[in-house]
Amino acid sequence: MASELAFRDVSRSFGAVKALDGVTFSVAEGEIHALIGENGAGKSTLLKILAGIVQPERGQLFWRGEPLVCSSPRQALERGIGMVYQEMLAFPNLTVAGNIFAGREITKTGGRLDERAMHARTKALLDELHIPVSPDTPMEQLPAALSQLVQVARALAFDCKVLVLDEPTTSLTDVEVDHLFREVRALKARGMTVLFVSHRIPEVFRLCDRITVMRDGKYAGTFDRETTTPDTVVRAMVGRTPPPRLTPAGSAHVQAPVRLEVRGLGKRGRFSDVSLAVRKGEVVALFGLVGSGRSDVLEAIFGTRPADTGTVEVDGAAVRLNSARAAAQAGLSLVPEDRQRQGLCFALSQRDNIAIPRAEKIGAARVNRLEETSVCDAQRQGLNIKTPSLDSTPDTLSGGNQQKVVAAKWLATSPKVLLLDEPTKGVDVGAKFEIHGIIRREVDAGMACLMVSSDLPEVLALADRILVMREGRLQGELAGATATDDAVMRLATHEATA
Amino acid sequence: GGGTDTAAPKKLRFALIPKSLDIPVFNYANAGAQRTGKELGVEVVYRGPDTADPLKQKEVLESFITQKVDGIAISVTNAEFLKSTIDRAVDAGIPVVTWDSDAPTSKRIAFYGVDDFRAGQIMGDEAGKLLNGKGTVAFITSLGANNLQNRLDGAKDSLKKFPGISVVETYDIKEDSVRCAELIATGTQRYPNLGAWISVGGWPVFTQRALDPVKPEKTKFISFDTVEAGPALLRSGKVQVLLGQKYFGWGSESIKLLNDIVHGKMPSAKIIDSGVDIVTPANLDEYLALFKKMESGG
Amino acid sequence: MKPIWRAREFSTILILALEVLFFTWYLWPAGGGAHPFLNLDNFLLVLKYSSIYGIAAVGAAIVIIAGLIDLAPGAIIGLTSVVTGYFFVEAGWSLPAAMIAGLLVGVLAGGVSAFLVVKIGLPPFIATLGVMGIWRGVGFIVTEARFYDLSSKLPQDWHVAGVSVDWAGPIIMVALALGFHWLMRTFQWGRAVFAVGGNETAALFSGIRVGRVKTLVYIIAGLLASVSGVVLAVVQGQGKADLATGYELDIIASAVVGGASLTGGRGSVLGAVLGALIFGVLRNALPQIPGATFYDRMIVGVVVIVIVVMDQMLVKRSRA
Amino acid sequence: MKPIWRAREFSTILILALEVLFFTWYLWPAGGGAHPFLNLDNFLLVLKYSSIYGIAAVGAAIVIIAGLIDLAPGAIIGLTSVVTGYFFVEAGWSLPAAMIAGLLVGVLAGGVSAFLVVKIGLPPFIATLGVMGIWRGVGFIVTEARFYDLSSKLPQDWHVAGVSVDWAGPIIMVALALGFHWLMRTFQWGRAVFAVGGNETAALFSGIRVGRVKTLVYIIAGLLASVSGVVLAVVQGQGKADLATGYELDIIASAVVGGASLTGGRGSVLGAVLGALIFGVLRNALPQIPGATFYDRMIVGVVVIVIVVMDQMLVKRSRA
Ligand SMILES: Nc1ncnc2c1ncn2[C@@H]1O[C@H](COP(=O)(O)OP(=O)(O)OP(=O)(O)O)[C@@H](O)[C@H]1O
Ligand SMILES: Nc1ncnc2c1ncn2[C@@H]1O[C@H](COP(=O)(O)OP(=O)(O)OP(=O)(O)O)[C@@H](O)[C@H]1O
Ligand SMILES: [Mg+2]
Ligand SMILES: [Mg+2]
Repeated sequence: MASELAFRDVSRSFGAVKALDGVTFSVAEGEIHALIGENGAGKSTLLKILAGIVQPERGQLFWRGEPLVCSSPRQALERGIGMVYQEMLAFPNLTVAGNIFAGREITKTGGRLDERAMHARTKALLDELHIPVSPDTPMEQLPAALSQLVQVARALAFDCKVLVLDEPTTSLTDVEVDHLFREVRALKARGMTVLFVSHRIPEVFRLCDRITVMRDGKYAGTFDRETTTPDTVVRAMVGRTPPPRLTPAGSAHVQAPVRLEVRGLGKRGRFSDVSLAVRKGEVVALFGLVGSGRSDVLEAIFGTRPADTGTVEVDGAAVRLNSARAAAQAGLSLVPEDRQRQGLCFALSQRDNIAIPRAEKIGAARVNRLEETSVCDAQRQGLNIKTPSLDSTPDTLSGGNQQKVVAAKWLATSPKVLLLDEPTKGVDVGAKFEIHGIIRREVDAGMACLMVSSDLPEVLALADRILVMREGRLQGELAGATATDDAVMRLATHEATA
Repeated sequence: GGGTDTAAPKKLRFALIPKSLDIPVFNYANAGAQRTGKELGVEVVYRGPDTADPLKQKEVLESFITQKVDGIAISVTNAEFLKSTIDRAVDAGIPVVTWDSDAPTSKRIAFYGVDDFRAGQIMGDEAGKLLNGKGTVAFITSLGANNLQNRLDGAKDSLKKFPGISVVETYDIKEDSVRCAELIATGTQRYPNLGAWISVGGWPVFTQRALDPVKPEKTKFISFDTVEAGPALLRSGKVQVLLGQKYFGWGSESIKLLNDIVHGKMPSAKIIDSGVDIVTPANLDEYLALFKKMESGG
Repeated sequence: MKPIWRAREFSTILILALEVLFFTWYLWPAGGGAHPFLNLDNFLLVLKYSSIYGIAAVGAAIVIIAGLIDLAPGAIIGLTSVVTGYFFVEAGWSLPAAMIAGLLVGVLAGGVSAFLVVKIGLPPFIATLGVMGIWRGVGFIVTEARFYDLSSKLPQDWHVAGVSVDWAGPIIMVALALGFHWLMRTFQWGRAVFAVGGNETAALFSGIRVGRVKTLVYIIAGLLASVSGVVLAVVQGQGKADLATGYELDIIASAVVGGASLTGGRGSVLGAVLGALIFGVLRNALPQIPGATFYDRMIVGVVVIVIVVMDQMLVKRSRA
Repeated sequence: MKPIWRAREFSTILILALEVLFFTWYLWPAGGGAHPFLNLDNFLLVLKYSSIYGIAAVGAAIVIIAGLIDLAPGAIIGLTSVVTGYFFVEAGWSLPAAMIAGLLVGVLAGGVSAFLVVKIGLPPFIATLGVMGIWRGVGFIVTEARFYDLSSKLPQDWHVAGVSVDWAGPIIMVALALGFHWLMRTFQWGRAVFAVGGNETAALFSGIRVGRVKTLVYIIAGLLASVSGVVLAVVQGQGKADLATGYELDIIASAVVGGASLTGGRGSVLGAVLGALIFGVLRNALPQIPGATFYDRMIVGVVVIVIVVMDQMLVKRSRA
């Protein structure tokens, strides 16, 4: 096999952390190559080296046998390496078309922008990917998942030799993923080499030809999709056999008291007539396609994007609809979808990030460092947050570990009702199970949980009941045996019920 | 336009423009002008830039020209800067007189006030006398203002007569009276045996505190302006000489001049020297009595 | 193409119009006669003085759109007037040559700011604050706190191609505003400025030469400030180090009132000029109100707030 | 606990120490005799005048940490001195009563800024720029550009409990700095300020009352500015509307030199006071260099830049 792109003995450390340690492997021309590994294994760092953002301390990259040096993103782009970053890198002030072409605008003579051409090209691209967005929409108005899709579209808009996709699917459901994969395969057919990172193993098997596994900054093997199994790959990734999945407790909670009661919630143009109840000890999932209004509903309940109509009650007491603070005091907690914008404060230490919601909740006046240290350390262990020190800022963490810090923030508050919006986005398989275990434990101790997740297997594994949304309306409820892949997807996409 | 309508007995409207609204002594000019205005039955509009910014002053001046007031009395921040505009006003038939600070090369009809260079010379002479012709002097000024520069030049000029006197420093307080107090303190640190301070503006006598570090037995103090804390400082011996200007006269005389000009009576001279009041502990009571009379409208 | 009332500048224009209407009404001469505010001479006056802020505000808007800030324009205006004055009056150069020397001041000054921000990585606020002190200081050192009188070497009542030199400022302001508006809206470079201000990291990762964009932005801002300084020196006839002291805040305020957001990525060059006119009308009209002498500052403060509130309401509405 | 040389303030202290050392060396008296810079009286002098900026800079640092900006402190200082002066001199109130009236000015002023930013949602820069104009204006309306001489009604060479009033400013500055440092570092409220400045949306989701935090931040900043104004009025003995004109930039610069980042979420109250001292030493020492009058603006500008560059190098090293 012709080795197009080769990493040879690539090493890089950040302070005491060895992010990459002598990584050597190669990617063949025209293949779709997956890169998997636990959170913090070094995947993003490796890809950032390829994209010219991080410089390796040792080792070299080769392209068709020639050494490849990218000392800046611009250089990498010029060499035909396009990348979709794990962290959102949108221009909130530009339109969707402006975002797609930022830095590589289509121009007429003299550097004048050819708006019409860019508009048309954007439109075509969005249609191919089935992204229901107008090219003129300001980027800041898009929800996280659509914004992620637009960035994928951005990478597809240009002819590059190597396309790098670092966790592009974290908040997409299978439907959007399918559209994306179709495009990626088309690119492959045109000879493009694709590097793909994901924590969703089934997805990896669906798309990729070969799979390279990384562990603790080291290369842990490359597998042919044809000849390997998910279990083998996961074992190579974590170094042991993963724990078994939880099975949902089923609908044994019908007698339990209702903790969260939502009646007739509506917001013009977004969603309408959403009524639901979550009982004590229950995990209810809200499933739907991207843009179906799930995040809107959660934020409306929490009060950060207030609804126009409807009521929310926690343990029978009405909650004010327009104040996050009131919601928090009533016992609601929301783990938001967008960890960079809504979840983390990058100027503060990880410890402070984790401790703040809890301190606000219990109304502490003084900062109790001792107590917080023990709380934070417990979270760190429970979620297996891979960090040299909780005193460092979150920007030194890998994406998945950042997400774990976000989850820790709210798990530490032990609320009455936990609202989760994509809580395990970008989290590796092992940690995902840990988080599920923690949620289960808290719920069994009396909490109620309403969860939004685009990861259908996760929803099926964790939820007692599944509410399906489409175009801002609840389409139905599935529980127990009726909750199957097919049934859920049919409700989420089916036209007949409309 | 109707602005020059002479048929109706229209009340005359004169503009009084100070260098800046935030310099306290100009209020006396306004007081004097308003009083005279009332006596003469004319309207006096007091307007100026809020800081001593020549450009903003020019804008105000031009604005009065387009408003076609009947006369303008202005204390000029920057003579060359305003020259052409003053000329334009005069050419347009609006008489202009200057007060406090002149624009000698312009077509202004008259100037009422003290020649800043001369006033500076007086300060230099007084310092020479106080120091008996030998010792060191430090100046306090605010860089950028032409009239202050002229006073400074005047003082330095007359100090040349005293070969035993040397100027150690010229401090720039940037129109900030707190900065002035700080510099007096710092300067005293640096030159503990300083012979005399000469301040070409009134900042040091806005408060009694600014002169705290000055030891009168070693260091003499001469300042422009007689406002607020000045008399008390003279009495306590911290200050030896203050130069008072004809604050009320700036306003009242200018308005009288304008009124005469409009009624066809040209002033006798282009430069009407108001003279300065050299206030020392000896004549302080006399001066204060006079000042009070002026203030209460006598 | 968006309809005109959707344009970001529309609300600023509306506010300016309201302001003019208000003063026209308020200052209506009681006994008939000429209107002291609503007349051509007075409009030229407003334009002439606004242009000093407005030209520099074009640069400030671009700087702010790029997510930066520049506190130096006031000092650059002052130093430019000094340098132009020096070469014209002292060194005896021809006026065009002296003007070019003045413009070079701005280019150089912008380059220094850019160097500190881009190469050394200083925060823009503090870097340009230091730079502001330096240029003011240089002006004082050159002049020793005196000034150059250009006016006496220039023709009285000077007309160029039949147009009074008083019109120079307004004409240059409008030309620059339109030119840079066009540049910012229809050229790749302008788009890059918006991108850098919107998300610097993303811009870098998109292959935009962020450092180069920022450098050019500061150089343009410096150049425009010195255009303003040259206009000041020539039209007003003086070169003095302390000219335009404190104007940096007024210039930034013009840009902000015109829609620039200090968080970067948003703003309008045309809006900045309109903002300068809004302040210019205030500076012109307030002194015409009898008895308001000591109220000026307060009124300006209140008006700034009212304008921004109105703008916010207008823009919100037009978005909905 | 971090070792002391890891603290954010360490680099600022080091720079201050270097500055003092430099001037001690540079101003060493040639012929022996008393050192004009290195003596106790002179240090009191530096402290006394730095305190006017330093007290307000504590507030500015908190504002900046919260991701906001405040251009009003200079105007608040001026108005406070006027109000204190008015009640003490004109209305004949007792000094403590007049001082309390002065402090209320700051609370009120801070409340107005907070209202505009939090309730109306104006951008902090332009809101406080407007507010700055308003308070300056009110000062002028009250005084009609005159001023109140408090000094004549206060004892000469005044000592309180055996300590000269000259020490009042420094003592208050140090007490406030330590107090607020403690508040910011050990209380949840202080951490909330950092969180709001670091990421407002995340703070909101964390249950922090963002609006309340901001409101309190502006009120504290206003109060501290008026503490500075009261000290000025009493120690300097004057109440004048244009006092502290333009100090807003110096106050912000003190906070920034002391480590506050205008993007929010980072900064130090102690650092802000150290920053004020760094400028204070400059203001004190430069005039002691003979003939520096024309050069001091430029030197201050250069020093600002040098300091920030040094700080950057020091902080980078200690992080690595
Ligand atoms: N800028 C940085 N400073 C310090 N440490 C860093 C930095 N960037 C990455 N690291 C560390 O390097 C290691 C590898 O990070 P990387 O982002 O490559 O992981 P990853 O495999 O992409 O993980 P994830 O699946 O969570 O995205 C992590 O331990 C991380 O903490
Ligand atoms: N196609 C679209 N164009 C513009 N804005 C959209 C579009 N779809 C959704 N939005 C905006 O995004 C916000 C959040 O959307 P929504 O709640 O539907 O997200 P979601 O169903 O959770 O999906 P996601 O996974 O993308 O967050 C909505 O308030 C809406 O304003
Ligand atoms: Mg990663
Ligand atoms: Mg969502």
